[in-house]
Amino acid sequence: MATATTAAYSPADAKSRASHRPWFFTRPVAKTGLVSWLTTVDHKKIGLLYGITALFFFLVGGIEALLIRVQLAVPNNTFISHQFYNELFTMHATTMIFLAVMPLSAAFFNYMMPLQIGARDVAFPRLNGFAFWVFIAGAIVLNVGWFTAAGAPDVGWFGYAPLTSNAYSQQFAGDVSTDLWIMGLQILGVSSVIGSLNFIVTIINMRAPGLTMMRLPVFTWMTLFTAFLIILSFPAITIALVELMMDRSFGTGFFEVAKGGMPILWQHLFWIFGHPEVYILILPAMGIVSEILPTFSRKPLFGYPIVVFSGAVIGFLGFGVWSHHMFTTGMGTMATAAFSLATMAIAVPTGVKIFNWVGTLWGGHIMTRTPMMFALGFIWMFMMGGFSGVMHSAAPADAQQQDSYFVVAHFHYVLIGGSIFALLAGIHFWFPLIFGRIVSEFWGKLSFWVIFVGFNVTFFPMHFLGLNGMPRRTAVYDGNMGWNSANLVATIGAFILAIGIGIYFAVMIYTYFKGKKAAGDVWDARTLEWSVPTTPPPEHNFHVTPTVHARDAFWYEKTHAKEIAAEKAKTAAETESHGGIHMPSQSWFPLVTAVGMLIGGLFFAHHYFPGAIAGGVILLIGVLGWAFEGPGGYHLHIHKDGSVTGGEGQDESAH
Amino acid sequence: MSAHAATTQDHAHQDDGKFHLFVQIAMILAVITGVEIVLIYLPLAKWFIVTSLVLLSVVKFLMVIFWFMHLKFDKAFCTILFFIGLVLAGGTVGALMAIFSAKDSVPLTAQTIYAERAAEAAANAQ
Amino acid sequence: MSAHAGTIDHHHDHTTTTGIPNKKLFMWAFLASDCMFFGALISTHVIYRLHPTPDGADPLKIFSLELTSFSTFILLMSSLLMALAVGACQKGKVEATRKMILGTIFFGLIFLGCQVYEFTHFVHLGLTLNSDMFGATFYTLTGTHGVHVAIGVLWLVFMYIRTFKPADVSKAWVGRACLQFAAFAVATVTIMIIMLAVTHVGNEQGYTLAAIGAGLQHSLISCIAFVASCATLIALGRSSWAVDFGEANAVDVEGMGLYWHFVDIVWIVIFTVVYLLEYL
Amino acid sequence: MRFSLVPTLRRATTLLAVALIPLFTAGWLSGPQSTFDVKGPVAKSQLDVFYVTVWVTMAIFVVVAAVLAYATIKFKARKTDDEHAPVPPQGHGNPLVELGLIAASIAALVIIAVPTLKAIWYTYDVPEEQRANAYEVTARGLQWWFQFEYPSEQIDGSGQLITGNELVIPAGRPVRINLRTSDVIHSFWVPKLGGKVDMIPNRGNHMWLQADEPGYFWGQCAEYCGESHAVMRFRVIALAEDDFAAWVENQKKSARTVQPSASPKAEFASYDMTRKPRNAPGYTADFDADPMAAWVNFQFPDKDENADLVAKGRALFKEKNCITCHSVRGHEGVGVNAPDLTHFGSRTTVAAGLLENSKENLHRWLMYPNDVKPGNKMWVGVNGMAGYIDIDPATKRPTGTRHIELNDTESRALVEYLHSLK
Ligand code: HEA
Ligand code: HEA
Ligand code: HEC
Ligand code: CUA
Ligand SMILES: [Cu+2]
Repeated sequence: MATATTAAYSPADAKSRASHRPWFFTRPVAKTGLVSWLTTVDHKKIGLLYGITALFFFLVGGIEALLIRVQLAVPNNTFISHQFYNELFTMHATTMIFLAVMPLSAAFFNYMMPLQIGARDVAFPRLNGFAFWVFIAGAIVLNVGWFTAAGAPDVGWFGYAPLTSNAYSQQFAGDVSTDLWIMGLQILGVSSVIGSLNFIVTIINMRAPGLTMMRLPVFTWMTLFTAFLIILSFPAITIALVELMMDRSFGTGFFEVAKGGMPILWQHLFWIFGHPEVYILILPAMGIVSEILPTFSRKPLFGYPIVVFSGAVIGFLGFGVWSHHMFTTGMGTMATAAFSLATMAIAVPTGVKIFNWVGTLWGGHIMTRTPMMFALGFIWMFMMGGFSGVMHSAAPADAQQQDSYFVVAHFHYVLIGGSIFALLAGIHFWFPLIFGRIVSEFWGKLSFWVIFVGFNVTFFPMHFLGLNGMPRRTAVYDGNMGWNSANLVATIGAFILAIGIGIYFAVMIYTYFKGKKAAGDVWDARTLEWSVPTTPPPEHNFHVTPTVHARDAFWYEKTHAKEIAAEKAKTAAETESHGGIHMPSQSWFPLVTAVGMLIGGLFFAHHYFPGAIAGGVILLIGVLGWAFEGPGGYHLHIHKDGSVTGGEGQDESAH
Repeated sequence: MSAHAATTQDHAHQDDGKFHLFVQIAMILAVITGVEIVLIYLPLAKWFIVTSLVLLSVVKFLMVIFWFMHLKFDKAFCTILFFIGLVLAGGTVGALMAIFSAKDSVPLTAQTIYAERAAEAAANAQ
Repeated sequence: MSAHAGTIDHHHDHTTTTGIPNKKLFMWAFLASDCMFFGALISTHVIYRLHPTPDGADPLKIFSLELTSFSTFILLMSSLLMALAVGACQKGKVEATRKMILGTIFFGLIFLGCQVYEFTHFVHLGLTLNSDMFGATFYTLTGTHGVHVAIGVLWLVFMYIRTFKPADVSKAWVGRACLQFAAFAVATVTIMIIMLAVTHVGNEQGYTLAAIGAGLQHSLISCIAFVASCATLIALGRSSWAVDFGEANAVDVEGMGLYWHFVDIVWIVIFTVVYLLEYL
Repeated sequence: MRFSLVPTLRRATTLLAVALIPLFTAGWLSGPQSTFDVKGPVAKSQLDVFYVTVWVTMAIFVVVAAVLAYATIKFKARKTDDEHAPVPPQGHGNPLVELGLIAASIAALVIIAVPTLKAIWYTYDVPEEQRANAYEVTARGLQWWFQFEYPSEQIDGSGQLITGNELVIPAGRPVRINLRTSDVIHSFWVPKLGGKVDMIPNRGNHMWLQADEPGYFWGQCAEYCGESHAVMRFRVIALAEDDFAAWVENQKKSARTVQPSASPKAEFASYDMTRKPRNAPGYTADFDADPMAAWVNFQFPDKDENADLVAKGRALFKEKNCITCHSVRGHEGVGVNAPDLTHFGSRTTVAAGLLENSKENLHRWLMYPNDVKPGNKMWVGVNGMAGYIDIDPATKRPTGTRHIELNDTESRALVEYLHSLK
């Protein structure tokens, strides 16, 4: 028997290995063009892909919302049918939550988080690409229903059983839409969990030297908490969906009363996921705002440790309040009381954040640039949304509000006034970094004010509608209920909002092509992402891995330029002596694997099992290819003059 | 590097002992399983058996994660990471149990069973 | 990393901030997530046990504690072998790693075999996925666990084949490695079939030599396949080559091990909650 | 001079807001389903809790918003010079301030929590001391209408009293409502009397409410329950004790029978029978002005009742298979899958609270139910009973043929018959 040895790698060896690789293990090398995007493992490119897809779906969800608003503009409207209306609000919510806000947050996680921690990429670059392509697969599966006879899913975004059962999901057979909804969410869950595991490992393990946890930028902290919320909450909905799928496909009765099932169980499993989900939507936003406020106040974040800690508390408490969505399900006094109190408790850590943001402004030199305007708008609007949340948390009051427009008002205040405002702020804030151009202040502020006004005109009246007894999810209402004027105002507001968003995107697109060039650190910012050598950042992010000496690391670098320069030179020499900057290789297999999932998912939803198996086989091939092609990698060398040499195929010493 | 070398040796030393350690743990696990199986047939109070079963399973659980899964020898962070999930899952399961044990949660289909059982019990008592 | 050519320190990875290897951290985070996954599944089962449906099956009339105890024991032992495989790999003992992996696969397959047997048996007794709520929650829970085991076995098989990857890159190896594994698999399955046949006849006619002979006769094809696969194993086992597998891969084996042990602890919970508690 | 947009816009919005809010809010909170115009103790206690939450959060909002606005304005860099002034002190926080604010938040929450807890227990079930006095009914949700059962009103030979879509209760007395459903989740919501509680399959929910005075109240299904959820409504009518007793007395009777006259009169349509567009409003201003008076009117037979038409309608009711789904106690109907029509003529609404029970509206409903309520079970069939259209049992899709077809005259007769069922 031969003794096993650890292979010693020598460049010559590697060369021969490469030449012996079968063609399908050839690593793609394109840096531009379609192939480069399809095979990319670069966190920045993936971030952009997420961002563009998310914005596309934001517009889709927005158009769905506008159709909803048109239908509700006047009483007894016949603009669209009940059925179509039901599909619209289901898909509007699903699209906005899973295909717009979550991936837009993921875009920032991908793009900014590695830069903020001084890393060259995430811990598992190929897995990162995979998460994106799986996300696309899920988005396709969810939306493909629009093009089928059955129509888009129409069960509401929380799909309460037994409306999702075979018997009720549609009056007539061929109800593939609910299966597509199940499959789409399931696939999106896979994407989110994989992406989040990657972020967790990256943040914990890939920090630049000296970057202790308590020096992490708040946005990175919030990324970490969001990732934890995702990996811990998605399993609940996965199980719920599996059980539902078993009911629909294999005749079990988890939620079927005829078989003794309890539909209420679905609600519990859904909201065990659903409530953490809303914090998944808001924590990244809070992170972004916590970056913008200090930058534009030219002051460090007030009470950094408490802001971070309160994020953790919000995340943790978020797992113990799910039944506040079920106050009207007759849970009994004890359970209702317990969840009522737990929900109120969340106001405390959230309040802490608000107070600290105000504290950050206090005594600063506030520059009211567009990102700052959106960030300030966020504080105002989110606070209002939070207060209506607290009104919900009082269970007896909620009995009158649940499933009324008061809830619709609450969650649009936190979702748009909260998440969307902050994400729009983030786009503005980081636009110069990502594209090297800066957005015009006039047009930026104009879009802000139109959005701000439009938003409030749309959603503030909804509080009154709800308190005046208008139930949500109603395609028509009668004219004698006292809801007419408020609805009309809301619809007008929605169009003002749409104009604002239109201006916003028009300006962005204009700036991308024609905007003023901006060099580097345009806002006099504080965190490491702004220390990249060029804007947009080079593929390897930093010529030299930064060493961190303080919170707000870049601010420190700027105030200690001399020492930092010396230190950088030393680190650079060290890196070069280790063979240069290590970069991951591109790969086709994430895409192949995700395509397998798409095909399998589509066929499974249509109950065509040979097709599902075929998809599974493609998936397996993808996984195997992925495993056997190995991580790959190549080295780059930075020269004194700032030029970069090396690249895939030019240097095979990496493994 | 020398500090690292020392720890490496430490670990190497432990590794040698681990074979026996692992075998012993496996044996303890097997024995506990045996005890559990016997336990359910013993004429003891129900609460006692349930508690013991739960405790014994917890012991098995902890032995596997701390020794087989190396948590005991690894950085504490791994333990924290895993326990975040474990504690939340445990809490959620517990909360669900509590909610579904409440009177208000008894499903209508089971209410008939309970009614039948109660009637039977009443009939037996007479 | 080539900088540390000497002994590899398995608990610290100097390329990461915490010293914990990325893959390991990934695995632990995944397992934390999986806790919630099984938490939700187990909750479903227990909730429906709390409020049984009318004319639902009586688990006591269906369960076979002997069988379940046996498979529980098997899974525990597989965990032991898995732990040993990780230990062996960390010391660079490829040969031992392979054996331990094979052993783990072997026990894993027995566990799966027991589960398949258990399921068919239960189906015969009238408990199916859609016969009643107990069937639905029971099969979904234990079936999901079974799928986890099956994925684990698949992973182990790939890892096993991976251990043959030769240092000499020009060598063709995948086919041989697969053949070796296939021989092992055939040997495992056939010996199980043979044993079943023998005990079957033995139970009916008493355990005499004649009975054993009859049993062997009943499974003639299996016997031949068994002998042939053993011969293949021996033949292939004689030739080996220097491999590109060793301490550097310990973290991969360890990650796999974490997964396997987790599946084991889930079973520990299932065994108590789903099976034992029914007997009270 | 540079046009400065920001302050201009801000001033404009403030002005707009100040001008508009009082203009609208008055009307915005006083509809038939207003949660502010409470008419019973349950709704009252819920409103009280709501007010507590409003005052507390408003107070916090005013304080936080004031500080926020002040900080923004005070520390704003007005000129580019300001921005490049030496950086402000890089302070990191103040633990005492933080702790103080946390304590204040907790205190605020306690103010909300105490009445919340009280109200949770109060609204859960009829208070102990009134339990003996409570009246019990069962409300059952179905796609997309409500059935009301009166377990304490037994009728010889046919079990408990059953009505549909209009729940009549005694005023001034707690009513305990058992909530059941026969298909998906619905929710029982009468905003003026109390918050909603869901009707969940396989779950024995209940709620209680009380109307302090006699009155006519709007209700609505408040949980999304499929295609026509939006038009699943109902009414609650609270009556003084003796009126209620009289009502029960009448309801327990079999359906009213009208004897055809010896000399048949000519048939004519006394109302407009042209097809109305989908979603067309189904109420009149007169009715809205005093619904309770309208309800009282509905209790008495029409003065110009056409006895012959009624008889013809009764025959058609059987002929057209209406009886397979509907019950008319004492007459032909035996169905259990649809609203009980025994005293349909005494109800103010058609199609689950959606349309006022006028002849036009009833005609519209009988002729074109799918225009009124898309996907309704009378149109597509329910529990194996064929509805207006035929469904292919294999594909479960409409075949395109009709099972029940009515023409204007037939419908007219049915209207007359149904309206005679007082
Ligand atoms: C971004 C998403 C997001 C966020 C952050 C929140 C935040 C909160 N939500 Fe919201 N919520 C949703 C999204 C969100 N919600 C959605 C989508 C739904 C509807 C789902 C559906 O049915 O479709 C919903 C529904 C919902 C309900 C159920 C309503 C019903 O259906 O009956 C409840 C009930 O308690 C609730 C409560 C809260 C509370 C207490 C908070 C708190 O976190 C808010 C805390 C913030 C503040 C309180 C403001 C700032 C604090 C201070 C200035 C400190 C001082 C304040 C006090 C001491 C009061 N929410
Ligand atoms: C992040 C989440 C999110 C976001 C951003 C939004 C954004 C909007 N939402 Fe939505 N909404 C939800 C999440 C969200 N919503 C959820 C969870 C529900 C519950 C669903 C359920 O009950 O199941 C809901 C439900 C919901 C309802 C209630 C439906 C009902 O219950 O019957 C309404 C009604 O007005 C509404 C309106 C709007 C409007 C007007 C916007 C606007 O802000 C949209 C703004 C965007 C645009 C207007 C796009 C602009 C587009 C252009 C400028 C391009 C124009 C180009 C062309 C025309 C080519 N939403
Ligand atoms: C397939 C069963 C079915 C048949 C047949 C049927 N109906 Fe109906 N009917 C229903 C259902 C179900 C409703 C409740 C619809 C809703 O509001 O969603 C209803 C409602 C009504 C109502 C309104 C009741 C109320 O309280 O609002 C009237 C009146 C009525 N039907 C009359 C008729 C007549 C007349 C016929 C025969 C021509 C008929 N129905 C045939 C099922 C049926
Ligand atoms: Cu019934 Cu909505
Ligand atoms: Cu919530």
